[in-house]
Amino acid sequence: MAEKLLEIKNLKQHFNPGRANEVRAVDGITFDIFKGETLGLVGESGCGKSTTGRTIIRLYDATDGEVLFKGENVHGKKSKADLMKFNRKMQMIFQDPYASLNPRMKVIDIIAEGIDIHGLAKSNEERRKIVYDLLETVGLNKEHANRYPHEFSGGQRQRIGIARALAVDPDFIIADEPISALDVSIQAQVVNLLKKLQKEKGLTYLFIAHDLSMVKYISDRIGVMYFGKLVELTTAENLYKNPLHPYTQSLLSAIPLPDPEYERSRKRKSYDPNVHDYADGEEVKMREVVPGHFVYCSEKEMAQYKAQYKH
Amino acid sequence: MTKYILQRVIYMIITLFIIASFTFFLMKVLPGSPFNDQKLSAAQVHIMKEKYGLNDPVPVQYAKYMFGLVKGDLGVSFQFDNHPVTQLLAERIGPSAMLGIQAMFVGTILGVILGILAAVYQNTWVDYSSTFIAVLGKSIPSFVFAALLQYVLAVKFEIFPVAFWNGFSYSILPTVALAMFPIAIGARFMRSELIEVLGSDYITLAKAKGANSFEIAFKHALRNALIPLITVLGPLAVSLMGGSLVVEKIFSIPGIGEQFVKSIMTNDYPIIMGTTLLFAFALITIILIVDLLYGLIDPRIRLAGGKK
Amino acid sequence: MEKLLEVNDLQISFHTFAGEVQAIRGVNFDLYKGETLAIVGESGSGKSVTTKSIMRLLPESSSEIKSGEILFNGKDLSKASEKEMQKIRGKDISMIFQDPMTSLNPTMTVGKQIMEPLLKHQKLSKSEARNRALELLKLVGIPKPEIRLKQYPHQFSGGMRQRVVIAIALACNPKVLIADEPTTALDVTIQAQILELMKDLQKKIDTSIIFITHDLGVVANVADRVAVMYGGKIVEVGTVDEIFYNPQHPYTWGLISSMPNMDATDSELYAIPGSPPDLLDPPKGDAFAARNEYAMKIDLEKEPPMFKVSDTHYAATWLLHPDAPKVEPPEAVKMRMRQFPGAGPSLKKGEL
Amino acid sequence: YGKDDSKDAGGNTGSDKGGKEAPAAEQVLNVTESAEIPTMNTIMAQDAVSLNVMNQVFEGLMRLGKDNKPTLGMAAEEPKMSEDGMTYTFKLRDAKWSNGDPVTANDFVYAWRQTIDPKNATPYGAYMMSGVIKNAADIADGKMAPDQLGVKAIDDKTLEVTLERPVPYFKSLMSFAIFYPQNQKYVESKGDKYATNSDNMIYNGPFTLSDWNGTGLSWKFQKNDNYWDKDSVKLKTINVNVVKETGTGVNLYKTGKIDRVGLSAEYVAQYENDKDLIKYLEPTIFWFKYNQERNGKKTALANKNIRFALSLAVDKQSMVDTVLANGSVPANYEVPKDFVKTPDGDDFRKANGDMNTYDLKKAQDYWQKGLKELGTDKLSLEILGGDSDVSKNMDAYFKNQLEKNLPGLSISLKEVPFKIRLDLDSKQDYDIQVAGWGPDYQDPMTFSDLWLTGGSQNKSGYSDPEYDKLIKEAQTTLATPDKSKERYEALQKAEKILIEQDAGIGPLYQRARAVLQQKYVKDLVVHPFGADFSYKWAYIEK
Amino acid sequence: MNQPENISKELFQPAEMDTASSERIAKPSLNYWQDAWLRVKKNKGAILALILLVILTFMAFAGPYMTKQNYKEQNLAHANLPPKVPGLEKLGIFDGTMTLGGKKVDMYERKHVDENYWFGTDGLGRDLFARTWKGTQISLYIAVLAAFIDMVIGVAYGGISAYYGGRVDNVMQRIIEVLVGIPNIIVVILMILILEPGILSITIAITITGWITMARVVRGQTLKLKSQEYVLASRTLGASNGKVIFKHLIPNLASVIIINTMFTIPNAIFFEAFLSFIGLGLQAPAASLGTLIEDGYRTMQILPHIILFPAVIICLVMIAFNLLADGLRDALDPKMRD
Ligand SMILES: Nc1ncnc2c1ncn2[C@@H]1O[C@H](COP(=O)(O)OP(=O)(O)OP(=O)(O)O)[C@@H](O)[C@H]1O
Ligand SMILES: Nc1ncnc2c1ncn2[C@@H]1O[C@H](COP(=O)(O)OP(=O)(O)OP(=O)(O)O)[C@@H](O)[C@H]1O
Ligand SMILES: [Mg+2]
Ligand SMILES: [Mg+2]
Repeated sequence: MAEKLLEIKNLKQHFNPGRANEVRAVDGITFDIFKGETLGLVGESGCGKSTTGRTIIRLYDATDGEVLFKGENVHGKKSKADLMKFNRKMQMIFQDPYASLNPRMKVIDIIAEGIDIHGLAKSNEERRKIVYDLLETVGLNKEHANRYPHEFSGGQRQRIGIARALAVDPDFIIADEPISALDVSIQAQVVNLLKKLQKEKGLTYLFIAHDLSMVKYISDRIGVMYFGKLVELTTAENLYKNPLHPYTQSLLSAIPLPDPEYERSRKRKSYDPNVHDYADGEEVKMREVVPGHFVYCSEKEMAQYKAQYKH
Repeated sequence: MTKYILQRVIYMIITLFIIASFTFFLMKVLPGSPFNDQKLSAAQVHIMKEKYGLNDPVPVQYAKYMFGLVKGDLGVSFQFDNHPVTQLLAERIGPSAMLGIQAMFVGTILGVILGILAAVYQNTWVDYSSTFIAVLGKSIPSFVFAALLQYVLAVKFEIFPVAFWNGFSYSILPTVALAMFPIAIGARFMRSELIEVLGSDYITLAKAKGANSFEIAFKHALRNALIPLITVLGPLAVSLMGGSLVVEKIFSIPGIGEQFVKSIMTNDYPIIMGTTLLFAFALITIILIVDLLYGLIDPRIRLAGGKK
Repeated sequence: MEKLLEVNDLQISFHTFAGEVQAIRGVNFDLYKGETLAIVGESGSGKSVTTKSIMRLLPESSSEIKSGEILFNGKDLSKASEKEMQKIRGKDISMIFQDPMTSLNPTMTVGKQIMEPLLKHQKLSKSEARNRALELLKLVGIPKPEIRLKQYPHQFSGGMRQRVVIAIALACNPKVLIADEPTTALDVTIQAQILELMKDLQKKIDTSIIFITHDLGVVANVADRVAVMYGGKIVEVGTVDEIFYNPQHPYTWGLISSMPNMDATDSELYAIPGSPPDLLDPPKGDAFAARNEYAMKIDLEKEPPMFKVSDTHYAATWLLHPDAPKVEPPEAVKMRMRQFPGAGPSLKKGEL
Repeated sequence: YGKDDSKDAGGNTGSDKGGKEAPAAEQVLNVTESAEIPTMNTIMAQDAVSLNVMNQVFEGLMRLGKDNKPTLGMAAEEPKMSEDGMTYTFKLRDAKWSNGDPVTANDFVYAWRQTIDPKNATPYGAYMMSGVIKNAADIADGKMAPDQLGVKAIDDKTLEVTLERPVPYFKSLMSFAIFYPQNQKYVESKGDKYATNSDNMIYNGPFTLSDWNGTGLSWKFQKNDNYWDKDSVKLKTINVNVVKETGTGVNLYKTGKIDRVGLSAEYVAQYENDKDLIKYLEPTIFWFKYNQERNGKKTALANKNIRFALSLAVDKQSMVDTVLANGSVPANYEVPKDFVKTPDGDDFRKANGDMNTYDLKKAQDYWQKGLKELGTDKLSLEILGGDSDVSKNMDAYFKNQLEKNLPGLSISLKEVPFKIRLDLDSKQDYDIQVAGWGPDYQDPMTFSDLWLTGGSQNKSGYSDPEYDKLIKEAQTTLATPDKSKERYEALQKAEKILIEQDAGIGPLYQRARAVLQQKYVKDLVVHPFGADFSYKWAYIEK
Repeated sequence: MNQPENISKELFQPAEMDTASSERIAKPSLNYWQDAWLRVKKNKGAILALILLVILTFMAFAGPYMTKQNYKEQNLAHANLPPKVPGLEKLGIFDGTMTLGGKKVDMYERKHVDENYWFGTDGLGRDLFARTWKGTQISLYIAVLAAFIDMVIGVAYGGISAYYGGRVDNVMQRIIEVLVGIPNIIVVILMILILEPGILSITIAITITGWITMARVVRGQTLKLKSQEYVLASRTLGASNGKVIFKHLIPNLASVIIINTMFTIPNAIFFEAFLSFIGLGLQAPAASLGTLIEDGYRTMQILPHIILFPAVIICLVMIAFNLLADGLRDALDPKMRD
């Protein structure tokens, strides 16, 4: 794959550091995102997926580590103008379609917020036209522009959220569980839309979810997180064929598929962190077991994983 | 837990210190003077001020007062010749505390009952009448209440003593007059909390277990609805202090509130400050107790507090 | 098989600020002893209302059972008194709710909450109830039950709380267990554990389960039979295999094909367009018509009746009418149909 | 002394219990007071409540009798006065303190010296003694030692008092609390604790005090068996409670819990026809005090015409009839009526009569004249008044009257607590003050000397040399017993100057009290000055 | 199952479905406030309260001019007259009589008064109708002013504390904790003594501790709001603090602010009455409901009409505000939305 759009190096995000209620939500993760790809991020609830996304987009100041966007450190001190540029290029779509739209604003103003902030429209006329186009892009129509969020269904709201992110013409979008709160029948609408947009605009996604089947469908590569750490990272295909980390295996084995035949025979694996049995001083880190397939492991495990790798 | 309480106590001391300083300097800008009788010549006033140390520069007075405070000495009263403030407060606190506690007790319990009735029989005449009582309790000033009670129950029907302070029966009317406000607050608060609690998932589950409405109201809902009620107890206590100023006067009760107003009118600084500190102390203590109670009633807080 | 529960032509409305919400518009289904019936359908289709009405847990002030009957052991629950219902709830029929974080009373120990139905319905003594509670906690796989019994819900994780809720539901060995999205709020791994647990327990005590979810994976895992709801009605009902491998209703098709297939990527997902009907003012004819690409004129005029596909399989779509044109289901559905024994890719016309 | 009209409802004295169950013979009286007892140390006496309580439990050389004349108290016989009226010699009777100690001449010497000793900072010592008892002023100022005070114990039973000047009303002074004796041994043995509660005191009066904790709202008087005149004392017990709300007092009276209650205007109206209602006039006068100089600048009130206008523009009759409605009468004078008699035996008022009565026409003439002199047609003045209900009502009435009757006048009201009003008074920071004054002794001088130029109570900038001269003469050259007629004439003339000539103050009303008192309470004596009551002779008759 | 029926084959033709039409929203567009208004309208209590408030406010301004006398004019000859409303005499109420010494006396006849005083007169012969409404006006004025000041301070304090969070929040919360420990009655009384008594100082005194509740509520709500996803979204778009506060926080705080203000108003009215009782109220001849009640309270047993009308009106005002606040809470509270 080509150009690295985003490089995340040893990113850490600790809440309430030094206090009794310290939470190491993200604890040193490193990965790259290539231009035009979709990187899926999965893991159980509370493992730090959202925090990772939010730290990347600077909603939180990182405790440690670097985020390089097109080679520039996002978290370094920056001028206002630089920040504005950055804000245009990186956008986010949120999980909760009810909480992510200001209930007191009309759809047109919600979508146009970025346009206003960045002065992208010269006239009111133009502003309205941009919004109408965006509404059409996400499958809504211009009559919706003057309505309030509470009049929309979940799927429609989520599409409004997408339109808002698209309004500033970003290169990279972080989608934090954009479909988890939606109905199955509507999830497909949003996923299709995201795919379509990626194709049309060459967008890059960080797609956060815990529903592995959707993630697999949309992602080129998938990272698996466990307690603030990335434990495995590889292509979607590979992850299913060759899940190496025991946590990944357990996660995959737990997902029920809409296939009664398959379900009757499914065997679930459970994950016990003690299986690793790391010795003191043993260095545990991301290692590239085969090219493009990273696993968080020790030297010893690495050898083991290599051996069991199915090609 | 001990650490938590200790921390709170330190806060309390700081608060009291600030309040003491604040009132002290407030006293200095209070108009009027304790020793201005028409009969006193300037020289005489000077002599009297000298006696109470009021001729010292303000910082010196402040230092002296604070020093005395640390030793538990609040100075002597001006209006009661040479009477130590601590002694006066000790003599006067009893009736006020008794009234306050009784009113709080009666008020909260009755209020809670009214609130429960209103919530359980929501939108029926029970609810409406409970709301009506509550709003009346909130809107009629306590002095009107007190006077009405006195007139109707003591003068017309001679059920209770008109005034004075000679035992429990004398405390009934003032308690009721004082309790009206807590009743009103308790009822309104309880009603809305209970309605909210009754709509929660665990109540539905309790129903699904086959619990009847009595069990649901008392075993499941009440405790959860009481937890937020505890938070208003502090402010409620304050309102009782205010009410006591009024009620003590009307029922001729030798309490502290009545004395407080008089001290203000006579510029009796040591008593004003002493009473303020006492009220503040009572209030902070109530707030602390409420917080501890909170932890006791709500197991979630108990654990969190423990961790702290 | 013994019929435990029979719901006939149930219609329920809510009276709200905005007007009358016709949440349930004629629901029929049966529940047999020992089986698991899954109810699927999108949000707002009336799954919860249906099951809550069985327990008579709908808010009395705003809801109204307009017609229909709910027969349990021959008794019509829709007309039972509150007293009678209290005896049935928790004993014969019990319920598990979606959110384990909010469905336990935060100020009561877990032990007390489990013991409550035991004391109430089985008239056990305190110590007997305690022993039974211990047993139940062990049964649902909570370690150190003696300690756990005395703890409060907030000291439990989400998965454990849901186990407790299950323990409560099972306390009196109910004949019917209604589980309203019991795993939606849980992580996949914990969800898998809970599902396994429920299946296990069902085997042990032979209850019938009504399982509500909108996750088709879960349905495939737990259900014997499936009812698909749309717009306050059951639009298709059948055995799990029939629904997954030979669905007949276009809504079911949409549902199934909107799930990505683990093997086939890249093909665009099938998406049901539009949004669900407004139950304040339900459309004339087939409620799904507006979102149905196979809609026919009759769909706009007349509600489709239940067409019989097999003895166990019925669907309410005019497509099954003998006069209806033959339509091609979406690719994903066709792929599934190929796996279904005795069914070709072409549709089998239902009988009226 | 200065009157705070907020206590207008006062006069709270209750009477006999006896009530329903008690037999008539039981000599128990139930009364009320308007406030707590601030002090029981006689040298510190200042306010109405302490004076009243002290009067029941202590006794000075003289005591106000049933007829409100000074009668013998600790003095065994009328004092001997020297020719020049400057020395009095008292023979003491064989009286005892309640602990059995005899009352001696030294008890007086000790108490009086304590009173004037500046280290004790007594509020009334200097005021009452200066210019009366020899050397008192110098001692109060710290220029002389207290033992130089003009009082001497000739022997245990003989007391000699030397005065600064002849004081015609000296005997009546002797009934005032600060001239009471104190048992030195006992007081010193108690130290700081003396008189802080009823256990730390001994008494020489008709009653002893009990159940008083120093700050409480109730106490009792018990008959003092060591009192020299115990045979005259019929009451066994008097229960006293402090009641600060008139309404409460009335309710207590209605339910038979107290035997006497003071009424405020609204209640008087209701009990107008009640057989228990008693109204009596007090020698207390309220007036407009016109401040002629505020913050170093002359005020509009320095203009005589303006003062006259204001004095004549208020319809006092309507006011006492409706606003006060308690029997008070309009005051068109400074020295109250029914207070002192001239040597001829006439009331002081008889000669001077009414001055500056309400006269709208004249008031307006004065007003126009005054305004012209001031060169303006508009005037804003402030009325400083009390914050009690009664005073608020009165102030509202004054404002209304003055604004209505004197075109171009606008009045703003400033209603403050008594202490603050006194503070403003002493700083002379007001325009018109509604102030009141009650006598400290039975002589017109208690009113007349207020308006001496620079007098400590003047505080209004009023000054008239002729007035000063007349008063000075009355205090000195005319003060000897032989000049008493001339003295009264001088005082009457002075009053005319103050009111009729200068309109130095604007008298408003002479206060009355209205009380309900049970018919079975007999001989409860009301005093015009000093203590409000004597219970010594009171008894219950059923 | 259903019996087959004859259905025209025509009907089995595919229908022309417009997919876009499925996205159509049938309901008319309502913004938040319109929606809230609909809800308020459904709440009988709130509507009643609203009507009552409109009437009371109208009377507060118009009432003093509806009689010939103004509120401060005295006429001692007409003092203490009971209420007399022509037309109601027949009902035996407000007929200008009162019981004196056990006998019913027509005071108007006795005092030869020709006018009718609807609410009677007070001890100085002032028309209580005019005074009562003037008092209502002033009480409302004090209360609204107090509520407004509370609102400004409370919103600013709570908002800043929550929005900036961290150390700022910590310090500001500690300050509040200390303030809460000071009994407000005491502060209020002391403040009134220091400031010259009057409408403004009473108002200031009432607000001096009153804003704390508002600050707490606003802080809590802001804390919740600031982590709402739409606020985060705005920040990822690069919105400045000012924009976030004015576009997102304030509009969404509006409902809690309004509700809290509605509860502040009756509290302020109540407090003013309390101050009157302890002698720290308004100066005569100004009238507030508090001073009127305090005036009348003393003569409650003899001249009940003096206290009756202000007391009834204070109750009505309190009831109205409380009901309205309750209604608004139900209507504006997002939790209560469908
Ligand atoms: N602002 C915060 N302050 C303190 N702790 C936080 C904060 N935000 C998140 N956390 C904690 O950090 C951890 C990771 O949270 P995060 O929201 O990133 O998880 P997640 O993987 O997105 O979970 P989910 O699937 O539930 O969205 C959790 O334990 C959470 O409680
Ligand atoms: N108490 C109520 N008052 C008014 N309408 C209600 C009430 N409860 C449910 N409804 C309406 O009834 C319809 C069916 O709701 P129900 O809760 O059964 O849906 P569901 O299928 O369980 O959805 P979900 O998957 O979101 O739980 C919805 O349109 C809902 O708005
Ligand atoms: Mg998340
Ligand atoms: Mg549901």
